[in-house]
Amino acid sequence: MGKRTEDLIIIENKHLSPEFFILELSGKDNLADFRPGQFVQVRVEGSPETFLRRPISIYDVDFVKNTFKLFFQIAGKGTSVLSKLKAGDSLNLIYPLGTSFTVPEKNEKVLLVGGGVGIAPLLFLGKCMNEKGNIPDILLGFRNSERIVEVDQFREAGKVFLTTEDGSVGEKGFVTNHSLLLQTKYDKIFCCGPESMMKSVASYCRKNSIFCEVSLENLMACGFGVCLCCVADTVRGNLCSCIDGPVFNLNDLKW
Amino acid sequence: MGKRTEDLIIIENKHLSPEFFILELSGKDNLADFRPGQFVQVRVEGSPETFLRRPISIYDVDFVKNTFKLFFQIAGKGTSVLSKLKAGDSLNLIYPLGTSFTVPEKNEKVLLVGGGVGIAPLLFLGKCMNEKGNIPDILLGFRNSERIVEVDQFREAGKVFLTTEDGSVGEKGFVTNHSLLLQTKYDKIFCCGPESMMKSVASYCRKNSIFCEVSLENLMACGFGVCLCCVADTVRGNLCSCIDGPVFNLNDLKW
Amino acid sequence: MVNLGFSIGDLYFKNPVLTASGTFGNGTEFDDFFDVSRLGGILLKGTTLENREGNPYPRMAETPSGMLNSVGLQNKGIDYFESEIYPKVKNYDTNVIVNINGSYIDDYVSLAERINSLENIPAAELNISCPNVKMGGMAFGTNPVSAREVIREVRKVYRKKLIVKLSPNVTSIIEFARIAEDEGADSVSLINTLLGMAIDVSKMKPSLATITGGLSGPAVKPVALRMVWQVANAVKIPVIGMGGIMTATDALEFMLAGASAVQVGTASFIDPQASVKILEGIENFMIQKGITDIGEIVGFINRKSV
Amino acid sequence: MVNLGFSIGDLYFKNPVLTASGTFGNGTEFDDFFDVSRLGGILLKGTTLENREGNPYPRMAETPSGMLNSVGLQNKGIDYFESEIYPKVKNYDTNVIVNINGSYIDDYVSLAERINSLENIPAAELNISCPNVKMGGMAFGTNPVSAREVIREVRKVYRKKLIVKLSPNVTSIIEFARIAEDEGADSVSLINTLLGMAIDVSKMKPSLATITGGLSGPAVKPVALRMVWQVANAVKIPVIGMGGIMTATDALEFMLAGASAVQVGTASFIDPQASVKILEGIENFMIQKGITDIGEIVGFINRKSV
Ligand SMILES: Cc1cc2nc3c(=O)[nH]c(=O)nc-3n(C[C@H](O)[C@H](O)[C@H](O)COP(=O)(O)OP(=O)(O)OC[C@H]3O[C@@H](n4cnc5c(N)ncnc54)[C@H](O)[C@@H]3O)c2cc1C
Ligand SMILES: Cc1cc2nc3c(=O)[nH]c(=O)nc-3n(C[C@H](O)[C@H](O)[C@H](O)COP(=O)(O)OP(=O)(O)OC[C@H]3O[C@@H](n4cnc5c(N)ncnc54)[C@H](O)[C@@H]3O)c2cc1C
Ligand SMILES: Cc1cc2nc3c(=O)[nH]c(=O)nc-3n(C[C@H](O)[C@H](O)[C@H](O)COP(=O)(O)O)c2cc1C
Ligand SMILES: Cc1cc2nc3c(=O)[nH]c(=O)nc-3n(C[C@H](O)[C@H](O)[C@H](O)COP(=O)(O)O)c2cc1C
Ligand code: FES
Ligand code: FES
Repeated sequence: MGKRTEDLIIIENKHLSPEFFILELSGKDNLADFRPGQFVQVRVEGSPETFLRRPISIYDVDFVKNTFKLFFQIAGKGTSVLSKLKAGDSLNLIYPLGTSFTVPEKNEKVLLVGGGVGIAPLLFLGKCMNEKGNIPDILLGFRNSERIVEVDQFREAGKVFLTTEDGSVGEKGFVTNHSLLLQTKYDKIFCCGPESMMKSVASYCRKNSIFCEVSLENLMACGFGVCLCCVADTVRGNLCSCIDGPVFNLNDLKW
Repeated sequence: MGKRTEDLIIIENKHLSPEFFILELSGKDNLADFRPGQFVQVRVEGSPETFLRRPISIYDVDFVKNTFKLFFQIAGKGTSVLSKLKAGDSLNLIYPLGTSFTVPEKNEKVLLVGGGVGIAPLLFLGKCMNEKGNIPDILLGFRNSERIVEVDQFREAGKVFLTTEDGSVGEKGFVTNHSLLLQTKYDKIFCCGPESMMKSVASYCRKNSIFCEVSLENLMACGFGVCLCCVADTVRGNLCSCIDGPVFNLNDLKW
Repeated sequence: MVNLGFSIGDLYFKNPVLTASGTFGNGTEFDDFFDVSRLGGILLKGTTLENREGNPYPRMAETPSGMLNSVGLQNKGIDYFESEIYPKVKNYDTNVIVNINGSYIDDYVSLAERINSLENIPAAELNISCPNVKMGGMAFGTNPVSAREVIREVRKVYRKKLIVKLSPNVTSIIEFARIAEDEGADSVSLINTLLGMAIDVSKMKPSLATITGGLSGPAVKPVALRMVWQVANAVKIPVIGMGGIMTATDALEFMLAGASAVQVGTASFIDPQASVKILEGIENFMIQKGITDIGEIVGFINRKSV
Repeated sequence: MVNLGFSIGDLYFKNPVLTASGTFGNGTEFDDFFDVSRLGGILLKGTTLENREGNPYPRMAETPSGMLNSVGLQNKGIDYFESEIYPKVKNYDTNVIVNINGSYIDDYVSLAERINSLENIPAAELNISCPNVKMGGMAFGTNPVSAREVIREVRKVYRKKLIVKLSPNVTSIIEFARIAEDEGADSVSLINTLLGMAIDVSKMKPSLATITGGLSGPAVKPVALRMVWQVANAVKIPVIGMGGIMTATDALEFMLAGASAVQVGTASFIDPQASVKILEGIENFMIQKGITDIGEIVGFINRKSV
């Protein structure tokens, strides 16, 4: 189908917490071309402060109902306007955008690592793995117990382990300190979250020669490769994180 | 009380037609200082196209319930956003602003002339006259029968005569052609509407030496006399239509 | 408590939030809305020697995140100012500053002399950047030779604090800031409005009677901020920044870039209390960040290797 | 049917809606969204002789009704352009124009020679106004002497249509437009971005790695429109207007002010179909107003006593 821009109807805007929301959208065309790790560019109407679109990952896709979900956190004006949308409202999107995770084969030992709202692109990845018969381990890090969301959804896709910075649930500390990484030797790690988290996962993977893909959240103006604002510094020079990413193989990044 | 800026709660947003609306607002302080002809400056939230406030006349005041109404027409982005507000929403206003009509005494023969949405400031004037025991004639002009609104409200304040440009209701043609003006000799005429209408009423009054006050709708930035953008060309030089107006005596204008 | 004060030479301002000339009337229009004396200073509307009617209506057009005006220095002249306005504003417990304008150098000089003798006016802002007058105004502020001349002549007669208000409609605003400093100005303020234009497409004619006008509001903020940053790194006298400041965050951008103080302009049209809210916001920011002296913020990005 | 065509010399454009360099990639990125050949022309992203990596990230900041960028002419150089991009774009049924850039005059000249020999590139836009490069770019476009020199030298070797893209960061853009006309440019395009800046107050540091960047989007429209109006009244060659055009109404403002054509820039980021929607909107406006030839609109406000 290729990239397209469309007004989609909101089926539900689920308030998980004062900060976290899930928007479910009714697809227009077939969504068969959606890949895990890809994102959409959302037009935020009614806000003088949001001139540009806002990039949000594809969280979950229901190919039968032909719907998909966006999982987001209020970060500023744009996401705050999104949080107030209601079922029946429409949302203008450009989609699907960007590269996707390389979905692992059945017998690879895989860990998905997500931090905060960075867990977003991993659920769809997990589900795509399940279809190939692979059940990943999933390590999710949150600031504290109040910020833990959507864990049940992830449990459907794999075996979930938790960390919180304050130790209120799961192991205490950052994801890279989790005992899992000492116990298990993974073939592949897929990661999305705050940059500091991704960088420490990356250095763990480098040290242990583990295949690793990360999803960057660089600032974007267009989202489809024409403004060159979203570049990541890679071994092949500056590459756009909206078309050559957001998913990059660690080997390509100068981390 | 003086000018103030406040968030007021909307009690009702009545859709009179696809174009015309009445917003009823709950007053915070006492509204006793409101005068007919005065206006409010409305902050339109949620619209990237409305940077400045929008001036709207005070349409009606209920001193008992401590509420007041704004009567408006969709003219562009700002008024279109206003048209979508709902009971319970809040609206930020600066008010009350501007000069007021000189409320006539009991035994003066008075005509109020309004055109289109320009009828707005005349209802409150009529009611203030009623309190002094004066029942004005009220001549209202509309484009066509579909645009006739609020006539019943005006009937409570005086004897209403109608014109439409297409003659579908009332007399055909512009207000200044109405037979009323041939039959009756008025002491005072108060007028608000499109500039062309006000100018022809003005020239009628000049010719017949009738006291006349008009309410101008000059473009405004501030609304309280500090930007000097809203000037009217008067015999005393450029005067601000937001503090020296919007109500001007015809003798002051260079029309 | 945090220290918000700053000085231009020996003139102390209790806080760095001032109002921009032409957007704050004579101050008195704001008495209904808040206690004007809480501000660091107020700049009264542009004053000329003689009475001026300004430009014809329409004088205003709304633009994306901004507005154009072509008021053209409408004011009743210095005589009226002395007899009617000065008595009302002289007792504000803040620095009351007059914005002075002219068509010829002599006008500026005569006006400066008049203002000089008004006891409770501790400073004057020399406006050589008004884009809305046929003579003088921006013509002075975009030509280095005449800019130098008018500042020099005014400096000769004006003995209080002289602030020179710079035009952004130039290739190098640094050049003009340096001229002001060279010629003994105590401070520079910037930016005045950017020369702009709008057309009413449905009527197929210009929105303003004068065709062009001055652009102000948030739209100009990035340009204003860049210029303030350039100037703050080029001169030693205090820089007063303005252009599109709506919130405390906006004001802090200017101060981080090197402005010792800010002026709030168009924002006051939308919220008459904008200036005092910005003041409160700056104070809150300092408390939150544990900054005790506003001086630590001024030019912060230029000191740190950021 | 309405006539939308216009010409630069003998180069015909089927309609006046072009895209702005650096905001339309190589055109091919838009193939998914609409038929690029419907436009009057497309301006490809800024090209240099050699491969360039551009400036470090972050390169973008959102501002009120606009954005700052500091991309800094990232591109793979002319060799790559010839071998990889040209084959893909040469068959678009529209005027495909290359935006040429350099650090030294020789770079511009060599590049112009290379572009000259590409059969399906009927015009080049000489960018002497990029604010985001350390050498060349805006330095040429803000200095009348070097502006004249680079245009003259390029004109000597470049035999197709030469469009000179002007910088708005000058005191008098008319001066530069006249220089371009004098030196034989076939057209001028304006405006490039205004030099601006933003600061992330919570992090207390500049939003862009390069501190300053170029401001584009609706925020700049009033300034752009004023400059286009000034230039259209000062030169005889066709003027291509741009700066903040989001809608057909915006585009019509520029044409009423005197632009023969427009370029759509930042708008394409927000709506990839913006340019073609603007084209449709212009057509509808003409039908509604009963205007049969787009030429009647161009400079309308300058002809009528309005
Ligand atoms: C490929 C990609 C996928 C993303 N997926 C998700 C997701 O699934 N769920 C989610 O909640 N968020 C996601 N983000 C981040 C999301 O785009 C930002 O939180 C959002 O743009 C903030 O907009 P705002 O108007 O609410 O905040 P603003 O007021 O604009 O800014 C608030 C904070 O967010 C940061 N921010 C602003 N714009 C961006 C941007 N374009 N990209 C990254 N950070 C930004 C700012 O630096 C600032 O610190 C993703 C970002 C990218 C690039
Ligand atoms: C003192 C005063 C009292 C008014 N009272 C009423 C009232 O009671 N009811 C009502 O419906 N309207 C009233 N108006 C007009 C009303 O202010 C405008 O219709 C409104 O501002 C248009 O805003 P918008 O965003 O919807 O339209 P825009 O998109 O801004 O503009 C649409 C059209 O409205 C005109 N317009 C825009 N701003 C103003 C302005 N500030 N003043 C006048 N015209 C403007 C424009 O020139 C344009 O032609 C009054 C105006 C004034 C000055
Ligand atoms: C309506 C209006 C009138 C102005 N009049 C003057 C003036 O008389 N003297 C002056 O120096 N600046 C004048 N200015 C410019 C402002 O003082 C200020 O420099 C400019 O508006 C930028 O700041 P802002 O974006 O915060 O408004 C005026 C601005 C506006 C909007
Ligand atoms: C991200 C970005 C990159 C740009 N790159 C170039 C460029 O390579 N060459 C050029 O001449 N102009 C470049 N420009 C300027 C635009 O072509 C245009 O002049 C400017 O953005 C104003 O138009 P707009 O407001 O419609 O975007 C760039 C603008 C942006 C936003
Ligand atoms: S966001 Fe524009 S190129 Fe990536
Ligand atoms: S609207 Fe500002 S002075 Fe009247």
